[in-house]
Order: sequence, then C-alpha cells, then structure tokens
Amino acid sequence: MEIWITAIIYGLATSGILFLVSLALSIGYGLMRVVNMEAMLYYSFGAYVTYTIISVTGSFILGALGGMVVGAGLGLIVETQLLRKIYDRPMMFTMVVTFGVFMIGIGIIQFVWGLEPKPVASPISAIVKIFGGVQIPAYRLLIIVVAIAAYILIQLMMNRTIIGKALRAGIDNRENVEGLGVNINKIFTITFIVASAFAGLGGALNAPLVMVGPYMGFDMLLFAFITVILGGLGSIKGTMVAALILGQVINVGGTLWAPLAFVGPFIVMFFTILIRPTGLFGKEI
Amino acid sequence: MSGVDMSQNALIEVDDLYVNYGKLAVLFDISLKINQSEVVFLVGRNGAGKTTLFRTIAGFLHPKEGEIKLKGESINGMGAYRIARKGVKYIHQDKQVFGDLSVKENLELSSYATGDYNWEPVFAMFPKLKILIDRKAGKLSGGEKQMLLMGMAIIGKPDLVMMDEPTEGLAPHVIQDLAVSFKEISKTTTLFIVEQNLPIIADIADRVYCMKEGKIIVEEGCREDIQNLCFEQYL
Amino acid sequence: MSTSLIETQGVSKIFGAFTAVDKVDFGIAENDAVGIIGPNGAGKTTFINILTGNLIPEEGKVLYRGEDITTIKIEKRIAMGILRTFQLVHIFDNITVYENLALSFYRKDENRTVPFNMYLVNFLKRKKIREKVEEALSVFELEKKKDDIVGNLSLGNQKMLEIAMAWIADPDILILDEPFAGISDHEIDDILIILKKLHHKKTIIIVEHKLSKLTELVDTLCVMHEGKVIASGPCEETLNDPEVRKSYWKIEE
Amino acid sequence: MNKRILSILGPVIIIVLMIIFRYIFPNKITFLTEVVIFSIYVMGNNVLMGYLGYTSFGQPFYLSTGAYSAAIYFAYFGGNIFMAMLVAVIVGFLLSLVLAPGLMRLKSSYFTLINAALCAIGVFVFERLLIDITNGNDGLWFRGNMTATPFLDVRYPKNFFFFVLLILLIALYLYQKMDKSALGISMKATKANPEKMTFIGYNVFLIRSIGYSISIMMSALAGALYAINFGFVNPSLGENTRAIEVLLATLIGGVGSVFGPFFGALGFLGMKDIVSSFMSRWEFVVGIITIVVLFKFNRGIWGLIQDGAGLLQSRKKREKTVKVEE
Repeated sequence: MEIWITAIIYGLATSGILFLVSLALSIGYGLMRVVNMEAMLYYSFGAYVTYTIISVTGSFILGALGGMVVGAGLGLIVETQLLRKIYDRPMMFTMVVTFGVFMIGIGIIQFVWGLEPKPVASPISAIVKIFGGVQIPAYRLLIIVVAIAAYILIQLMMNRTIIGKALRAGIDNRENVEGLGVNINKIFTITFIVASAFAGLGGALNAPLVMVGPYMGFDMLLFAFITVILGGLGSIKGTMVAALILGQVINVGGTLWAPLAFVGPFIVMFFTILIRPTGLFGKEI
Repeated sequence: MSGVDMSQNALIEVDDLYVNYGKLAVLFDISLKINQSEVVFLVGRNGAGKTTLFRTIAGFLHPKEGEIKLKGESINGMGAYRIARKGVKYIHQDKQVFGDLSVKENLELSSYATGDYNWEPVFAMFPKLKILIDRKAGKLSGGEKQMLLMGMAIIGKPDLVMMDEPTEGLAPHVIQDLAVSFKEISKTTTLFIVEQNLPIIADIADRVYCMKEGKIIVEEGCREDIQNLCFEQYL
Repeated sequence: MSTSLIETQGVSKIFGAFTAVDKVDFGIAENDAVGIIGPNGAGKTTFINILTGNLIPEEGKVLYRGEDITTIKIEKRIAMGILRTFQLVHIFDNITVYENLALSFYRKDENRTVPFNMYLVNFLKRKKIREKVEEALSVFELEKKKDDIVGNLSLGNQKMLEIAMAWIADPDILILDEPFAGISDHEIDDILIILKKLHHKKTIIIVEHKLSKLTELVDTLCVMHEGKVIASGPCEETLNDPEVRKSYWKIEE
Repeated sequence: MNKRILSILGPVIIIVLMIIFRYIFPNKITFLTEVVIFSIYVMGNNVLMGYLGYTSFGQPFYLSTGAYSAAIYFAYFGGNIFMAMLVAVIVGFLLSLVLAPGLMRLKSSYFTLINAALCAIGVFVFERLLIDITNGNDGLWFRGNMTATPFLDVRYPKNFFFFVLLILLIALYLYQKMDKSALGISMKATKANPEKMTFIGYNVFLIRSIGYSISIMMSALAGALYAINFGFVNPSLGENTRAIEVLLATLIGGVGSVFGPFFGALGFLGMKDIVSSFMSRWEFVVGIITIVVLFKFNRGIWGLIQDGAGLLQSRKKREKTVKVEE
C-alpha cells in the first residue's frame, strides 16, 4: 500500500515538472501556431543557472529565481527576434528553424559549462510522514505546491488581468483585438515570457532530481511533446490534465513494471492520438 | 470619376490605391476622401471589394500602390493597432465579438487599448448593454452584438468609425433602432459604412461611393440626389 | 424533370443552427449550361459541395442519370464524371503545366486511384497521354506555358489550367465555382471564349458573381438566397423577377 | 537541354566523381563510403520531405531498425550479406505497413512529433527491452560471422566502397525513374494540394503510404549498409539528436530534387569532417548551419548547380529558376 501512495505522490511531482516545462511549447503553439522546439532551452538554462548560482552563493532560492529570470530573458529574445517573424511560414520551416536554435543553445551550454553532467544537491533533505507512516521527501511536496501555485497564477492571469483577457480574445480572433487598438504582439510577448520563466523554474526544480547535463533538454523535450500532444496543442488546461495523467503513468506504471516508466507515456499518447487526432483538449489545426 | 479635392478638413484621403491578395488583384485605382463629421456610405455588390478597402484603411492589408492619409499624415504600412489608436475604429462584418469573454470584459478590452474608462456614453446610447453586462458575448443576439461592437468602437472618442454591413441579418425593428444610433454617433464621430439597406442610406448619408469589381464607379455628394437616386443600377 | 442529367430533390444542409441549403430542387439537362448566382452566404458553394459529394445533405436526394447518388463518395462521383473547379485555384503549383494535365488525364484514362503500376515508366512520354495533353494545351491556349512551373503562372492562366484539368478528364458534368473571381476583364474574356467552345458539348454548372459575363454564356440562371432557390429560368426573365430584385439587390418596389 | 543532359548523365557523373575522389584521397575511403551510405539515407528522407511534404524527426529510428535487422541476422542466423540487406528492407517494409495507417492520416506537425517519439521508443527497445538479443549499450558485434561474397569480397573496406557505389548507382537510377513516373508526380502533387488530388480522383492516403514505405525501406537499407560497414551496431545510431543530421543534409542538398540528397550528404559530412577536426562537439555549428541554410540558401546545392547550368545557357532561364524560389 505504502509503495502506491509514494508512487502517486512522486507522480504528482513529476506532473508538476512536466506542466511547468510544457507550458512554453503549448503557449507557443496556441499563440503563434509555431511548434517551438527550442522551448526546452529555457528548461536547460534554468537548471544550469541554478547550478551555477548554488555553487557560488549556496542559496537554492536565489538559484531558482536566477533560473526563472534567465528562462524569461531567453524567451523574450527568441520570441521577439525569431518566432514573431516566422509564424506565418510553413510548419516544417518553423520546426526545423527552432530545432536549429535548440542545437545552438546546446552548443552554448557545452561551451560555458562543458560536457560533464553536474550534480545539484537537494535543498531540502527532510522527510515528511503522511497517511500514518508513508515517507515522502519534503522536496517533492514542494514541487507539487509550486506547480499548483504556477497553475493558479497562470489561470488568474488568463481570467483576471486585462492581459489575459486580451490574450483569450487574441487567440479567438487576433485581428479584432488589434482593431481595438491593442498591441497584440506585446501581449503575446509578455505571455511567452511568463511561460519561459515557468520552464526555467521547471529546470531549477528538476535540477536536484536529475543530473544537469547538456542533453537534459533533449530528454525532457520528448516528454514535453507527449504532454502537449496528449493535452492538445495550445490548451493550458489540456497541458495540465495531460501532465497529471503522465505523472501517474510514469510513476505508478513504473512501479507496476519498470519499463512502463519510459514506454507508458508513448503508449498513452499513441492511443489518444488514434482516437482523438488533436489530443484531449486540442482544437482543429 | 471626379478628382479628390484637397480641402483642409479631410479626415481620410485615399489616393490611387491598388491592393492585392497574393496574386489576386482586388482593388484598382481607388481614390476617395472623407471629411470630418460626415456620414459616408459605400455600396456595391458582394465581391466588389468593399471589405478589402475597409481592411486596407484599418491597416490589416497593405496597399501595393497608392497612399492613405489620416489627417494629412500617411498611415501606409502602419500596424492596425496604431491606426486604431490614432482614432480609426473598424467594426467587422459578421458581428464578431469575443464570444468567450463577457460584455464587461469586451468593453474593458476596448478601454484598455484607448485608456478611456468612461462607459457612460456607451450606456447612454445602448442602455441594454448595462443590463447584459455579465452575459457572455457569444450568447448575445445579433442586434445586441452589433450594439456591443458599436459601444466598444465609440470608447476613446474615435475620429472615424468604419462599419461593415452593420444591419445585415437583423430584424427590421432592430435596424430602425440602430439607424437612430448611427445618427447619434454621427454627431460626434465621422462614419464610414458599408450598407445594402437603401432606406438608411437615403435617410442619413452625406455622401455615397459605389464600388464595382474593385473600382469606385460613382461618387454622389448631393443630399437631394442621394435621396432620389436609384442605386440599384450600381448594385 | 425526368430528362435531367443531375438533379436534386429537396436537399437541405444544416450546420448547427444554420440552414445553409434549404430544400433545394434543381435540375440540369444534358449539355445545358446553368449559372447559379446569389449573394455571399446564400448557400451556392454548399449546394455544389452537395452535388460533388464533399457534403452529405441532411435531407433530400441527389439523382444522377436517374440513379440516387446522395451518399456516394467523392471518388465514385469523379469516376462517374462529375468534376469541379474551386473558387480559389486548386492546382499543383510545384510541378509543370504539362504534368498537371497529364496527372488529371492519367486518372481518367487508367481509372486507377493509385498510380503504382507505372512505377518505372516515364508516363509523361506515352503517346496517348502526350496527344491528349497537347490537345488540351491548344484548346486552352497554354502551349507556350507547357513546361513552366505552375506556381509562376499568372492567376488567369492558373484558372485556365484548372478548367483544362477538369476538361481533359472528359467529365459529363463540369462544375465551375467562381471561375472569374480575382482576374482581369481581359483574362475573363479569354476564358469565356474557351467556355463558349464547350457550350452545348458539355453539361456546365457555373457559380459566379459577375453577372454581365455569366449571361453571355449560360441559357438558364438559378438565383439562390438564404439557402433557397428563389427563381430559375431563362436569364432575362429571372433577373427581372421581383423576388430576385428584392433579395439579391435589396430593391423594394 | 543542359538540365536534361545533367539528369541523364547524373548518376554516372556522381559515380565517376566518387571513384576519382577515391584515388585522389586514398586515406579518405571510410569517409567516402559513409557519404555514399548517407546519400541513400538522405534519399529516403527526401521522399518524405521533398515529395510528400512530411518532416520527420524520427528518421534515425528507421535507420537503426534496418541496422539491427541486419545485425541480428548476422549474429544469430547467417552470414550472407545480400540476405542481411534483404532482411533489413523487408523489416522496413513490414514496419511501414504497421505504421502507415496511423501516421499517414496525421497532420504534418503531429507526424513530426510522433516520429520523434517513435525514435525514442526505438532507442529504448534496442537498448533495454531487447537487451538479451542486442547486448544493450555494448553493441552487437558480428564482423566474424559475415561470409565472403563472390567476385568482390565486400568485407574489405576498399571493395565495400565499390559495392555501395553500385548500390547507389542503382538507387539513383530508380529514384530518377520514380521522379518522372506517375507515382513521383502524384506524390509531389499530393504535397502541393492533397485536396485537389482527391478531386481529380486519386487516393491520397495510399499514395502517401507508398511514399512513406519507400522512404522507410531506403532508410532501412542504409542502416543495413552501416551495419555491414562497421561490423557492429549500437543504440546510438538511432538517437533523437541525430534526427537533425539527415534533415539538414536534405536541406543542404536541395529538397525534392533527385540528385540533391547526394550533394547534401557530401556537403554535410564534408562540413562535419572539417569542423570536427578542430571542435570536439559541434551542435552549435549544426544549429547555425541549419538556420543559415533555411533562411539564405533554401534551394540547396542542387539548386545552385541548376542555376549555374542555367547561367551557361541563357539569362532568361535563370530568371525563371529564381522566380520558383519566391
């Protein structure tokens, strides 16, 4: 019994990371109809910056903040300098270009931090006992809390702020929003920055759980893809639901039969796509 | 066609405009002028290029040749949102409100863009909107949507409001109400309207342009002539 | 209307709460030419989509040579000889004019939906195909453009090619969706001259806005408004119909 | 006329060029062999990308499927090199039969992403799931099991080079036939406008499936040749990170052309050879080349060659080819 509760809670933590890192992919598609392969750079850079700041200052909080800032900064540069200019090009073109950007980013990481994977120590080593004796590392619970906070934050942003309203209107009909006098490009940029900051945060939070290496973005890219495909490209709610499902598939499935931790998500995605070619919450492209 | 005279109070001037959709040439050699506080109508059969002309003036399409001036300043190639902020509002055909947002949120968006949060003039003109304020805009009737769109357009006191077929598909009594609103708005704002409803045109038009197959074929500026003129030959 | 080549009996197509085509009865005799006019949103394109099988109507029947084809798929209807062109040109802009035509003719000639048997033979040089394509090129006056990549042609030529592609497959019914949209008067006249050559040799249905040009070509007009056919008959008569004047031109009398 | 001569003599010129290279740079024979094998791989990808308009981030999966099929045959069943190639192609064909019904219905973006996922699954399968058969990360070694072939013993690198050249010649010849056949033209037409294809009465799904099948079989063949060349196979052949290589080579060569893939392979591997001589990791360079090629050089090397041929002929024709680009 305990083993299952542990798996479920670990699954929620995985979901949290998946949700944070997939947001930039999902939003990039929802706003600009661009499958932005480079989205995982914000994640990798977030993790690396966290590693560097921790090794200099020793503070994980500073590190995570730094990861967010760097993620956001990269998002700003990529969105304004690249994505905005290519969003009306064919899908193939944008995918290969953004993949090229991703490769350049990996190259930069290799120049700056080298090829060796870097370990990051967990900032909280405490173990929390819940449900009468199930031992869960407090750090996993922290990730869950942060992810929930991020989801609430982004929902508040979408529903309560004028930017979110303009954004929802803009996804609905970009031209009419512009016609009112709203600079929709600016709104999109702000949203994209928020999403890339979350990806940076995802990298920071995941750093203590995995080795920080040049190819960590690649490994995550696949899972992020599966998350957004399963949830439906462009839907925030879908991304969240898909992250929840996949977190459980990876951890509970992995407990059942170890290879499921890796293959499970793919299987779930394939069957979903066969039944609903646009994912759970996606709209027709 | 008569040339465009260069009087001082021209709000919008369009000179020798050519517009293409990709390879498709849609507008040919369009010249027109709208003066301050006029009510100008644009008529023509479907596919004549009226909507394209509107979209070009509003900045959604960029001309291949020719020039558009707003108060003497060229707005060629300017982004649509900047033109809107300069005081040119464009209400699309098909009454496209943001269906996902409430009436209030729709109005907020317009206020956000213009910085004008005074909704009193809107509610004075369309009291019904005040009642419907929390309704999702997608659930409004056609007439109510048009009211909302006009309300959103007059926030920020624009110089020019362009409306594309505002009365299309509406019941006759709703059209009558809207016609009253047109007159009301025209007291403070210049109007440029695409319309197929001839009685409304006869009632309030200062000037009428007729388009056919991408060209302006007739300009009629005399009130009496407008009332008596039978436009059917151009439709 | 038993002599009709294709006819519809009370077909309706409903999109959600919107009735795009409302109980339309329509018929066209063999080798006739009919023009369908009506304002935007009148349901013209939806109606021809029902004829060609893109859409299956909610009610009513489509009869072709007296046979019910209401639910028959697009591919089968093409094999039966119902071909169409599109409002926005639908051609293959990455290959040459010759290849476009050859591809269309090959389908008709071999009656195969997958051209796999020809894998290793340069089918473009086969005598039968070459002769037929040359003929089409001369009928549609595209000889000089033969080896040009289609994407580089003018829009008028592209429209011409699209009609040629339909013609070369020798259909029994040719459905043209706004063939004159977006091209110059001069190019329209060129297309008209060619279409007139086909007059009374092919059954033609044309959807068009440009009335003045249309009346030169067709004998019968059919006016649609809000999903209904409100008038049909010889051109002059139809255009002076009070109902048409009211709803198509918004003229109250 | 120039174009026509080029396309008739093309395969021959390429082969002669390669043989000349082989004697000018005798110590580069491994490199030249790799160029030839990679060309076949790129040709496979070009069918997807240039003819069908699908971008796949999963080509390494098909490559490693072919390689492992050949390797498993060598390790456990027999030593005949032709048999190994045949097995790889058949496995590729069967794989395409299984996958085509699902993949060929997808929109282009989903196709790309699902292929990337397939690629990851492939690595997992070969590295962990079949570890008892494939030896996982250690790789499967089988050089000793290969038996000699008659006439030309291809177990020796210098003979193998001529052997793969022969295969490339055949492949190029068939490829060129395909390009001008009804199938090739209908694939290009499907890329341009699938809806119209339906409306002149073709079965778009089947045309796409055939193209997909050809692509996979060519990738699998290239995989088998890699396996024979190296004498062992390991999972790194199928890694996702390498998906960009084949895409980039296709782009560099010129998408959708018959001879583009060869020049793409040559250009790409040549660049890789030069760069890696002074830089151990070269993702950065690959990324920059990708972007430069896409934005500034989108007709590829073959496009340049065509322009050059056009220049010789007349100015007018050159203007035409430039126009295509727009």
